[in-house]
Amino acid sequence: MVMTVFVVAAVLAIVSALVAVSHRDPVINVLSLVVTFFCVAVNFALLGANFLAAAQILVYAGALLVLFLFVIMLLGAPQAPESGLHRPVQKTAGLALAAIVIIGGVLLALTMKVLPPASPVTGDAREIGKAMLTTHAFSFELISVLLLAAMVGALMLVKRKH
Amino acid sequence: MLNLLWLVLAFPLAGTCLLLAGARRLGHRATAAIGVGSAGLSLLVTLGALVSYAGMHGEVVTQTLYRWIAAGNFTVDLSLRLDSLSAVMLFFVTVVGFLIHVYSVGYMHDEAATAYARYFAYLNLFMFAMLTLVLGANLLVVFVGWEGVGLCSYLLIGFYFEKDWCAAAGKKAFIVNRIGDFGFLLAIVIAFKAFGTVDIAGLQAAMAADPEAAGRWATVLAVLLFVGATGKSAQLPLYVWLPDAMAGPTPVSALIHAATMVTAGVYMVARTSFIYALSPTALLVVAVVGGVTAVFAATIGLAQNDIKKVLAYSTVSQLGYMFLGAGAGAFAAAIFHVFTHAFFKACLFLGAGSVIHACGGEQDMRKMGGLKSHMKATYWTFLVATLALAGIPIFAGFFSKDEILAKVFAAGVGNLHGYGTVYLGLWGLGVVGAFLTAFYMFRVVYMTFHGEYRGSAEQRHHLHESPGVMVWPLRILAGGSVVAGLLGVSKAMVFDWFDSNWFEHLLHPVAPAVTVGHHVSLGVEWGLIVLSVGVAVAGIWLAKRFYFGPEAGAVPARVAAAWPRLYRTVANKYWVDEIYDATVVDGTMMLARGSWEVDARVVDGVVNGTALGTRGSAFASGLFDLHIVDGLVNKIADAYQWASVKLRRLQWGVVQGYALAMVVGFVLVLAAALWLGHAV
Amino acid sequence: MLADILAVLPETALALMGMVVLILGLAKVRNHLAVAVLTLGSLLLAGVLLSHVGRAVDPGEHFMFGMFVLDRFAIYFKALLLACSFLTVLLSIDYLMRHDARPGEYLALVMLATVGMMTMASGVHLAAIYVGLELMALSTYVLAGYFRRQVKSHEAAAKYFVLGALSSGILLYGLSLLYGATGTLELQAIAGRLAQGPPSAAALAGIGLLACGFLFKVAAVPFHMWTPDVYEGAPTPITTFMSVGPKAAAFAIFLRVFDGGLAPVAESWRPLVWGAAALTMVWGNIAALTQDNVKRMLAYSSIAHAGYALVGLVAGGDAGVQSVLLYMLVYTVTNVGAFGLVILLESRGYAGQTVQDFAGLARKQPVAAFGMLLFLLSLGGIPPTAGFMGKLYVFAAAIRSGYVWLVVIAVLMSAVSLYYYLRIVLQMYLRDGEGVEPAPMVSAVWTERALWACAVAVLLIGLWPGPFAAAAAAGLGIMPLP
Amino acid sequence: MAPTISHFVILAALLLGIGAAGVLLRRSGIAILLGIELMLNAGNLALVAFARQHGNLEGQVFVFFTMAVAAAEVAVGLALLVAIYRRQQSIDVDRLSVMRW
Amino acid sequence: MEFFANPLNQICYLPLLGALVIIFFLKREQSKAIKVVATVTAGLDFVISIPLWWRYLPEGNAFQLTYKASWIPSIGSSYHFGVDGISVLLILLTTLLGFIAVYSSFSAITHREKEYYVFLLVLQTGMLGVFMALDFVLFYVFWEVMLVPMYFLIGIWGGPRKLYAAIKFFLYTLAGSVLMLVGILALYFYNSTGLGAVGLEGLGNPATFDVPTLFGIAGRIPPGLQMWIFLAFFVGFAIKVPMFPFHTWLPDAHVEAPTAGSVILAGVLLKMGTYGFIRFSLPLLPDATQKAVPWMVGLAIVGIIYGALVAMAQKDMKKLVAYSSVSHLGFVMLGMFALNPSGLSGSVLQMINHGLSTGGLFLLVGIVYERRHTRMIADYGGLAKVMPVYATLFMIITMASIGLPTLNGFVGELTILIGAFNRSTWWAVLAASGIVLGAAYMLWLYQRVFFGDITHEENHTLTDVNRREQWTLIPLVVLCFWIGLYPKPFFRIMEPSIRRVVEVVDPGYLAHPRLPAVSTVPPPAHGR
Repeated sequence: MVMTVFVVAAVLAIVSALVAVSHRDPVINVLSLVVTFFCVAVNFALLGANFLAAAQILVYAGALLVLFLFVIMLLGAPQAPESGLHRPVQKTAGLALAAIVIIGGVLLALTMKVLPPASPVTGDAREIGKAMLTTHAFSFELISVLLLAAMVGALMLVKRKH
Repeated sequence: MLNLLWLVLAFPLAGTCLLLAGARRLGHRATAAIGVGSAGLSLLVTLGALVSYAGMHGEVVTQTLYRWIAAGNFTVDLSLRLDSLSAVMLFFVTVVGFLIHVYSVGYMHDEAATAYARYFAYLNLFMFAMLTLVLGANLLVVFVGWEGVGLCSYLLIGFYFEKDWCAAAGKKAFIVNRIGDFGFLLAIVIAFKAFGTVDIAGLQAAMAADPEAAGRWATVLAVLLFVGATGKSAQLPLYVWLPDAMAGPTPVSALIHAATMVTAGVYMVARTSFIYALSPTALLVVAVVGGVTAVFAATIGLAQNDIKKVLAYSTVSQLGYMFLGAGAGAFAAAIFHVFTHAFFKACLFLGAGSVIHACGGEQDMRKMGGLKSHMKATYWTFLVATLALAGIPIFAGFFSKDEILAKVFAAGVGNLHGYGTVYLGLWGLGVVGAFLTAFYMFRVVYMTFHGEYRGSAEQRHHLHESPGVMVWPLRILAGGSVVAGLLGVSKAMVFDWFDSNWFEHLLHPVAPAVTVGHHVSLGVEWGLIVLSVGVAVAGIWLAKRFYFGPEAGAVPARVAAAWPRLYRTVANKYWVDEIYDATVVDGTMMLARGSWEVDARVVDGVVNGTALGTRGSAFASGLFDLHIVDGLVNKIADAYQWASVKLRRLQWGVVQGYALAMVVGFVLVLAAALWLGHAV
Repeated sequence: MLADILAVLPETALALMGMVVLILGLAKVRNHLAVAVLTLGSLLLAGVLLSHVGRAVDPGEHFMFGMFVLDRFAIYFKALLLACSFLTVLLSIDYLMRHDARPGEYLALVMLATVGMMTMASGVHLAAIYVGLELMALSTYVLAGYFRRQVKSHEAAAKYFVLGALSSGILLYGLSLLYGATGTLELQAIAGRLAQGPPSAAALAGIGLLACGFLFKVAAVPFHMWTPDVYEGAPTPITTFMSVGPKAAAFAIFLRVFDGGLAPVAESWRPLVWGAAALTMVWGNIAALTQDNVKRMLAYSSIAHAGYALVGLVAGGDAGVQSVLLYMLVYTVTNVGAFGLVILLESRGYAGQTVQDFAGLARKQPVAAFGMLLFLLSLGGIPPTAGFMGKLYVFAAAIRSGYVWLVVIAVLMSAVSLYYYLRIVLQMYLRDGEGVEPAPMVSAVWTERALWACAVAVLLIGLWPGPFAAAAAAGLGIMPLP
Repeated sequence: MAPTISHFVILAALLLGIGAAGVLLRRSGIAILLGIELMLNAGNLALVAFARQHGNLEGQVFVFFTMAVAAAEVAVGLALLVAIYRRQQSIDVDRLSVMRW
Repeated sequence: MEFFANPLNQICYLPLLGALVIIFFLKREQSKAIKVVATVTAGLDFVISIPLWWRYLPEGNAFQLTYKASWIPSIGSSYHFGVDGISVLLILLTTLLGFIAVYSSFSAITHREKEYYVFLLVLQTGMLGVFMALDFVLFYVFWEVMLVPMYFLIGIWGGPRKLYAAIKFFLYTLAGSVLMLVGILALYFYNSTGLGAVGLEGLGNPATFDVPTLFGIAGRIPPGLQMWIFLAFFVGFAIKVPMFPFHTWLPDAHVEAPTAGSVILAGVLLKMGTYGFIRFSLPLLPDATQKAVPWMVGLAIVGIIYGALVAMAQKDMKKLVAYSSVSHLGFVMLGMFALNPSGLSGSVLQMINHGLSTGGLFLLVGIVYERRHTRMIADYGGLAKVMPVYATLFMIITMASIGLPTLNGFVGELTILIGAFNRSTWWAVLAASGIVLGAAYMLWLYQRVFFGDITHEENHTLTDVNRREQWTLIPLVVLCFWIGLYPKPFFRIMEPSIRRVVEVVDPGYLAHPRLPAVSTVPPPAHGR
């Protein structure tokens, strides 16, 4: 049962990921990416990281999707000028490298000790929250600064004139 | 008095300094006063020293001025040595030197003040150097004088430096000498290495103390020293500079290139006779070179028309005799000839000088003749000196030359070191040389003083006897040419009544002859004497036949016509100069240019390539291509440039290109990490 | 708890002051200078706090639940980083005035970036390090693109962003692999796990990717390609900042992670870094040889210098670490000086873009020319400048560890490097530049101050390296080691 | 049977590769951003998987941070895209090649 | 303060002080004042350096007048100054030539005077430091410091190809010295901690760069390591000397540099290479030195003959003199690697001689160059007529340079030959042949420049040397004669230091010197 869910999610994730990076229409890209994220969230759930699964859906499927679409609309949904023909080296090399990365990654994964999942840690909100406000409080605070910086930066970059 | 010996050197040196310093201000009189004065003073000191030396019976006086060099265990003192040998040299060097100073006062009088001063400065410097050479107590001090006289002859030959060939001659003299000195220097070094000293006395002692080592090193030392001697004393093959040296003022030729400097070689051989005595080979070499040179130079002398050139070649030939004698082990005889030769050859040169003076600088005998009537004194003195050189009895040359020939003959008959036949052959050469000498010298006399004057009209008007300041030295030297020989009359000539060869006795302690067991009988000796006089007379007669009377010069012309090639060869001195130029000089220059090319192209090239890198090479090839014709450099350099440009081209601006490179990097690093990890 | 707050006080203060500056900027405060001075002040404040806190807390202790240490190493680097930012701000003031840009966000971002770098310096937990790194990175992306009017500025930002994001993605994956292999992200624990046995493939892969991520930050070959473009395109003060600050911070984590957490498997990564170092030195120097654009040339030179510093990392051990610390200091003052002079010349109306623009500077601007000479010699490592001492220590450390050939490469390359440094000198002194004296656009008093500081430092370190070497030596060996 | 850790890691690797491919191949700035997001997500997935394996929370917490980071990056990236688009009416990264060599 | 109480510090930093005065208190326009300050400084420096002549006591310690202060304690490098017999002589040479260089530049340098004199003075500080430093780091610092001003001297005031020459000089020497640095470090770590990865155990002594201290371990360095260090040093020093294959920077630098530059370059800079060998390579690496002897001597002899030949082919006076330097320094190296007292003292003396004679020659060439702005030999001829005094001086210096007895060159060359001969006959023979060539090219030069008719109109109006020019040359001439006639004091000063070197590099030599070598081997096959 779990297996089937995993397989479905995985396959869906891969397919949609392929679409997300390959399709001409940015809107399609974004939407299929969301599908991928959703499937990843499913995987999180399967791994017992419930809170993360939720966060994934909220942050990615929610915030990022909106942000992307918003920008795409802002730029008038530009059709990416895909020809790629006039840079064959880039194309072949890129594909080759991607393949190598994948194969390498897979082989690497296979070398790992396939021990059955240890005592499933319940990554529910309480646990995570506690960890975040105690052990990782520092990083947590730092994240806030980071977000501030990102915000300011984004603002600065898009401001029309100063 | 003897402890004032250093004054002998001091006076000329002081004179030099004064003259150089004051070259701008001094007038002719002052210059002459200083120049001659310093020479005179050192003559006086010499005489005083000799007088007091005569008192002590031929032992060696050394005077150390100070410790000159002390490097590691190599120590040399600056010390002087007075023994009978150096005494003899000292005597005639100062005497002749002084006379020639005097003579120069008149001869050089037309020079500008500064040139005049420079001339006397150099002359004094020469005196200083020559006396250092003579008095040096160790090889190094001798070498100092040795080089010094070389320098002075260089300066004085090049005295008329406006004339290019004079300067060239000067350079030639110096460099040829330098080649000889190279041998001398090596000899010194070897001597030090082998015996730990360069002091003459010390060397002698050391060699006596260690015969084994002495035997091993003697030949090397002797030969190297002789190489030096050939350079200085103009022997084959290094004689070429001396004839050219005639470019200098005539008094200089007389002093340096006839009387004193050129005999330094002979002196040095005698000085180190104790080394030669140990090496038959070296002696043979000396004898052969001497003998061959004697005849070789004489033959060249036959066909020269420049009066000074003839004298020059006769000097070379006479020097040959001296070495012949030394080579036969008769060092005393050699020095004796040096002694006499100093007088008559100086006299000849000065006579020639006065002739040239009279003819307004003309040196070609074909444009002279009949001068006898115009310049009596010169003629008679010249004649006397000629007779002396030709070896006519009573005159100095006769005794000394005959002594040498006799000794060589003895060596031949006595089969010295088993080289008897060789020595006999050399003796034969000597006799032939005597004949030639007589011939070409009287050729000179007849062509110059007899017959009709062949010069231009207005030269004829200026013909005049030289002033007293020039004539008196001639007279004195002529006198010397007569009496000097009496010091060394061989026993045979006085029918063994008493041992009349005072000279040999004088030198025996310092330069003992290498004696032969066998003794030549009185009759044979007289036979030799008669023979040598005979050939001399024959030479004179032949000269008279050829160059005297109505059809003077006709016969030689016919001879020349008969054997043109032979004549040209002789007249052109066997083309030795040309050959040297073609081989040695050009060879060196080619080598030099070659290595310069190598330097500019290859050695530097590699550097430009590697060190400077890219722009360096562009930069270099911009500024430096004129030298780097070779492609090598540019190739290496371009390699750098190429690399740099390529590396930058990889930076082609497309961000995804960079990304690609990065990912490649990731993959590589990953692979490497895994591989290394498992290698660990 | 109090100790924790105390320990992070400098960062906190800086972050808060950053927000203040930001607000002032948004509030359209007319007096830009005041804002700038406030920034300087807050950087100083952070420094002062750092010195006091550093004395107050116990170097060995871990704060914030083991996220954060304040050992000498961290203090040294934080001081250095604060200095970088301080100098950058000094250089920026006149620049901003000239381009009448509002400094608020700009300065705020510089400060936030500094916060990020400082946390990198003292993070001992990969999560904290990663976040700090991202904070620094994001701020610099934006700063690189600060001048929207210049197309180059944007391009620089875009390139930097794309490649930076890529590398951070890889870095993240590496982290996760490492986590997978060891089950922890805390350096000391990682070291403990790795010490137990031969590293698993996952660990090795993680280490490799980690190395890639760091090498990217220090701009080492083959992850250097962003450098020339970004340095050229970014506003020069930011270029200066990027060439020293993030690089130093990156070296800080490089040392802490590799010589600390990954020390047990040093044998597996040292050769990697060896290769990277050699490649970086050769590539950087040779590529610079034919570079006419001064900023790009300096970019390549800074790549090469990363290579020299990596030599120190390869050498390892106390000597190695010390040499890197000293080298970073030397490199900072020198490089800031060099770039600062380019800025100064720009502000005095010289082009200062290509090498030829320096022609005859010695006649027109003797002092500036001499300063440039000083900094270039220091970059080339000619005594009696700081550069020589830095190199001396690095090479010494490497030879001590026996990496003689690496050092031979290094010294030869440093000789080669002199060629392109001298090209500028040659223009300044040996060529008589023609053309009239341009009139100074604006006063560059702040820039000059920064430059004087750097010049003095360069000479001081060069002539009297003792104290500085001692300071570097003080920042040793307290890193978490098993 | 239940999926093991390596299943998840394999999936992560695939996503990583696909994301990398997107970064390397697509010329539209947006696509590149998406690729990067994919790569980050791959990392996240791996982290969570390992967290499960090791039975501790560190991985999960870290994932939470990386999400934030990703979001921030997207924000900045998009802003940059907008700015560039304003300048040259295109988000084709190939046109960002003024500076080279 | 006692830092400046030490005479060495005074001598070393006085020029720097002068430079600073010029920089800060004088304007570009005040050329007169600048010259005065520069000359006074240099002159004063020479004056205060003279007392070294008697303040250094040959029979005293190895290094005297030392000043030692902590400098970089962390790596055991200290600020350590001190002199022995060899460096005393070189220091005196440096200060003298430094003064002459400044004094001779008045009319030669007309633009950018301020910078010029500043660089000249800084250069002098650098050179003096090299000869005084007894700490490797300190030595290296000075060694490189003096590259920079020289680079400018050549590059700014040089001839047409100055830029090329300057950069060539700089990179060439730098490349050499960085490798030397590697050698220094290897030595340093062998003494202390050893070289980790190459698995070389150190001696475990406290880490130090102090030269006298390191002398202590000279014998204990394994031959292999010695070879490598020697190699590293060799590259650094041989380039500076310059020895045969590494000499090509020299002609360019010499030819393009301004007169004063050439004087300093030939007079002092080249000596740094030879000084480096005798100060570091020999005493620190005896075994390697012994092994290297054949190679070094080979290069030296090639340099002697090759340099002479190339000189002969030159059309440019300065280039000719430059190549003659290659030849002369060949002699220096030959004497040095004879590794016996006579050879070494000869080579040290020859360093001084070369400084005097070649320095003089460059000055002389500079004099006519100022008047005619050409260095081509063909452009001259017959100068003896218009410039008699000049001709005389030139003659004396020429003779000094070709080693005429009673002049300095002879003493040096002879002593070197003695030393060389003591090792091998053929070295001496080949080297001596170089003397002949030397005479050839120098006299040929002299003849072409001074004799013959005046071929160029401009030369008719040449003025003879003026008072200032005379005074730049007279000291050199006097010294040439002094050394030629009474070199003993010089030998006396260097003797003990040289003995120390020999004791290390050829132990037991002094015990039973192979001299006089009435030994077993027949002459040709002799030598080792």
